[in-house]
Amino acid sequence: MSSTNTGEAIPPTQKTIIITRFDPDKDEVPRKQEYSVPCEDNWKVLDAVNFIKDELDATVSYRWSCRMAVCGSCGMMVNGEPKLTCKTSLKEYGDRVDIEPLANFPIVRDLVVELDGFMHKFEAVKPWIKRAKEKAEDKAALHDTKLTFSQSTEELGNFKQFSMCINCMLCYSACPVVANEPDFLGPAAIALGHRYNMDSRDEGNAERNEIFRGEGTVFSCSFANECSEVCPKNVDPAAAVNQAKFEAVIDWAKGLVLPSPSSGGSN
Amino acid sequence: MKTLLLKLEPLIWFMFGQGILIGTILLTGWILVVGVLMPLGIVDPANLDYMRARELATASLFGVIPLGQLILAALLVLPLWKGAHHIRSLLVDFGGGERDGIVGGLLYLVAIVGSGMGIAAVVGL
Amino acid sequence: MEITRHDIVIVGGGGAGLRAAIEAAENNPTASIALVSKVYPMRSHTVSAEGGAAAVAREDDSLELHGFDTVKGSDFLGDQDAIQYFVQEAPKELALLENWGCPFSRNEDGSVATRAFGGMTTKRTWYATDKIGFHMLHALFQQSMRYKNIVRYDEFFVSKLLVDDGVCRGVAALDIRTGEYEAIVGRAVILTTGGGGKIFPFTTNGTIKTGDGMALAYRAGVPLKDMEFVQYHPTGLPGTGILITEATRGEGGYLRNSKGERFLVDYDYGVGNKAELGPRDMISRAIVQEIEAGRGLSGPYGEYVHLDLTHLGADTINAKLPFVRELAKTYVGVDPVTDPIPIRPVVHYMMGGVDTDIHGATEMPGLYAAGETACVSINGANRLGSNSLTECLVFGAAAARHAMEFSQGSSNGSDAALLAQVEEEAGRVENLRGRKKGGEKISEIRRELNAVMETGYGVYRQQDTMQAGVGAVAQLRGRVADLRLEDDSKVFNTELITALELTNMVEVAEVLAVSAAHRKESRGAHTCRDFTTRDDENYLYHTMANHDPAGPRLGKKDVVLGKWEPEERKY
Amino acid sequence: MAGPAHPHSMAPPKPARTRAAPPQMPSTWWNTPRMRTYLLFDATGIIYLLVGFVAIRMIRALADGPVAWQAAMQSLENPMYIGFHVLSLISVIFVAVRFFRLFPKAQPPSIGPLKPPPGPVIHAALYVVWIGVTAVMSLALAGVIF
Repeated sequence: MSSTNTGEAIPPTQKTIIITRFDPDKDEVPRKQEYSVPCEDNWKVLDAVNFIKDELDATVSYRWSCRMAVCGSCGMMVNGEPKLTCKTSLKEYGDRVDIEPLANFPIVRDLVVELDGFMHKFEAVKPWIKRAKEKAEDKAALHDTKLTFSQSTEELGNFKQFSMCINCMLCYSACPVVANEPDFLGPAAIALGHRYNMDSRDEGNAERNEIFRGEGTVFSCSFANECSEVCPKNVDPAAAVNQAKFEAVIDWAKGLVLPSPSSGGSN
Repeated sequence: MKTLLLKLEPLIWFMFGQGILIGTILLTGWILVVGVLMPLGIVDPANLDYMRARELATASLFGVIPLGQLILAALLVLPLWKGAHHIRSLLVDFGGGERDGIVGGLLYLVAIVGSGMGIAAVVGL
Repeated sequence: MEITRHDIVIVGGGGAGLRAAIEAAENNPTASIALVSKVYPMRSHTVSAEGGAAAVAREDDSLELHGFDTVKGSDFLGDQDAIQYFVQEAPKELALLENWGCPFSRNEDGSVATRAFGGMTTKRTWYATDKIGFHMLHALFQQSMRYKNIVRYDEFFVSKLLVDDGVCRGVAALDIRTGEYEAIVGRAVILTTGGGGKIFPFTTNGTIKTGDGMALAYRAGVPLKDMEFVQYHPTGLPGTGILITEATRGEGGYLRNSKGERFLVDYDYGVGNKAELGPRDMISRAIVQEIEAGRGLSGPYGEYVHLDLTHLGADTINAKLPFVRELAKTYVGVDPVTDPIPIRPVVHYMMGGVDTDIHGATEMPGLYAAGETACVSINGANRLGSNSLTECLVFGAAAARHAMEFSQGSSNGSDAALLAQVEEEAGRVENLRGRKKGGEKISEIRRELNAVMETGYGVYRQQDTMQAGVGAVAQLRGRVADLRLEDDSKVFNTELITALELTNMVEVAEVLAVSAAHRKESRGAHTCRDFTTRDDENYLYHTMANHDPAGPRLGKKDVVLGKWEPEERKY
Repeated sequence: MAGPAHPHSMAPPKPARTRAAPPQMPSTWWNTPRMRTYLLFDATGIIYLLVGFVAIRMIRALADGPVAWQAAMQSLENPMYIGFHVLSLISVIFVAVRFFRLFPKAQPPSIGPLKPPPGPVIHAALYVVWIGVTAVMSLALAGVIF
């Protein structure tokens, strides 16, 4: 029984939660299963799914952990839209809530999807600080005794928004290009690469831009802007991808004018 | 084909960008007057008779910069690149991922041919 | 049955696990490091840390001061040699984290900014607005991707440590995705699986914090230390238990009771002029006393008090505490810029854990531990805010260095013996899968366990409820062996995983219950109504709990004292 | 309309350990208002291509002399052309509105030392340029100015 802040109790409302079920060893094709759940007024969609798991049907499988929209495990399609179920209030929906696994991902089981494809793209953009010089002779860049790099608040502001991605993959479910071009790097991976490109401490731009222009190129993005619409942390991956395009064009043009020495070598 | 496209993507996207930005800005006036108002008679087509059209088309700034022809070239060429690029992504969005290489190549070929014709026509004025 | 061999096996992909993997991979490029985690590393609960990480940074600060604050915060139960090592390594570790890309908030001169935190005499908590855990975990995870010799086993559940003639040589891991068991073998194992907050009903911890590492070590015969000390963070949202960072008070937020009084100033709760920035155990006790004195507010999820940030203004809140604002609006429908946030003390951290020395080594050769799972004991009876993340880095790296050293010197042990243990474990778990004949329901036992722990081991404890709790948990331990499981599928059987986690939770809870019941004094987070004073003569020692089928056997371990003599803890 | 989503998009580099071809929910991403607007936005590509070629035809006629130009202008009065150009006008405006809304987002935080102006400023500038150029061109073509 929950209540508004003024205290009077709001009775739970009965809702039908439709969950997509699929067990690779038993089902040929995913099937829908309906559960009737007494939903408290302030419940999130995840609370309803947890109620089903605890009380009604323990065989439902799904991923979740922090329930405070910061770990990114509980992304699912709710009534056709990719959502973080721990952050989406049940009140926004009528009495039928259809929960499916994330679109554009192979299904492992019930609401659990295959992440290896995403992780592979994630690692492909070399998401780490790359320094031209190794640490030892890099001392000049470090901030006097504290061995940290010096970075102004403004420099931090250039990439901060893109560093807020919690890898919940909702943008991959919303992106039409991901649906049709399997090797497209995808919004989150490009946003992460761009985050490092924009970090004043990183010197790996050239290498990452080469990756951005290679297989699964950033130019496959057709700026549907859906990824930024569904992003629960307003990372704005669409901005990152299109800024990455802009950088890639400049880099490409520079490459024509002054062929730069290949910058391979340091990993 | 796909690898060739991959190499030229930055240039293609740049042309698309000019196409959608400058193309849209230039096209609006042209379509409004030449395409809609004059044929409907709201604006008298005589205002754009042969002499007037040539005068505009070959107008130049300080006798040096062929402004008329430059704007005309942009108006003819740039929209083709926006068109080709967007049709390509439309086809990809409808499940055309695998054939994207060929389809994309053909569309850009159309844009190149169109650009050639446009520039030839403008230069020939 | 697959067996894969590595140099070392790290269990747990959070702050400590990733830091250990990086340290081992960086120093030994040819070594193969297995990183086994039951969730993808970026989902580890480190992600939800908000406040910051402590390390000496400012000129007006010193290792000495940070050390003393930590010892005093630990109510003199922390080992002072470990604390000395910890404060000395802390700045280097946080600087490394910054070099790896962690977006720390900055001062005007470009150096890393620091903020005030509970129990700290000077500002030494490095922060990234209010999402340090998230940024640290992602920086570490992305940095770990650089090393090709780190082999990740994502979504593998480790249910047993493999011990071969007294030496820990790997783990039996269940691949959640296929339901098959694998023997992941190495010449050393590091446990970095975090704490066990989910044994309590109202906790900031995520659902994956089920004390797996502690239970693994305990079942393997390694003692658990100081398990009775559970930290209640003063400010958690009622109902969900979501953490509202101490940084809100570090930036100047006030705690107010139902009459709007700043009770930490208007009444004497032993925090002196530090008021809202007192140590966590004292502030949590103050809040409970305010509520018991009838000056709390009541709501659908019990009594609470107000955390008032309205005087900080929208700019400060948006610049320094954006996540707090988002959480308050999303989960309690309150905008902290205009209204106070309802908060009440919530289980947050377990000071206790697997007993390790300063190098992260446990009594069992080849077995190491680091982070919240371990109890090096720099936290003693109460951890100071923002020391935990730094502890993960410092002792994650230390454990990795010493584990690699140990692994280079030791032999492989026989694969056959290890495989036999894994086969046996696989058989045991296979019987559990879809076990229809059981009579107990997972959610029922979890609810009962939570209720027992809430009543017996809250902010205020007393002998009778604790003794009753010991009996109740022991009874639950018997019942958890008779679970009824509905799901007999092989692929991603989360019910089976939850059952294994529940077993770990009950075992960890029993150790906590027995350890708490025996400590007849009030020290740090362990506060008894019937033994209100700290008794250094009889209880200045670490509680050791060893596994025994009949129930945990308690022992003692001396506290390593040093330059700071135990004194009365006054702020 | 759209075929089922690509069976293996986001397929893992090594085959999924559960089954050779794990199924995937048929995604009907295109039938939401935002996505329909986006698809329409892309569909205007056809209009741009055709308008471009019509304009090329007109200018080639201009190059061929007064008779050809007059015939070309005459041909535009055919209702089919008028319909097409009205549709083109709507398309161009629709493209401008959506593209100008998204354009500020694609600006890099800094181009060398320069900082692009904040979003709304760019947004307003785009509209001013668009309307300004359209006005000047229309008046010029209509013979009012120049």
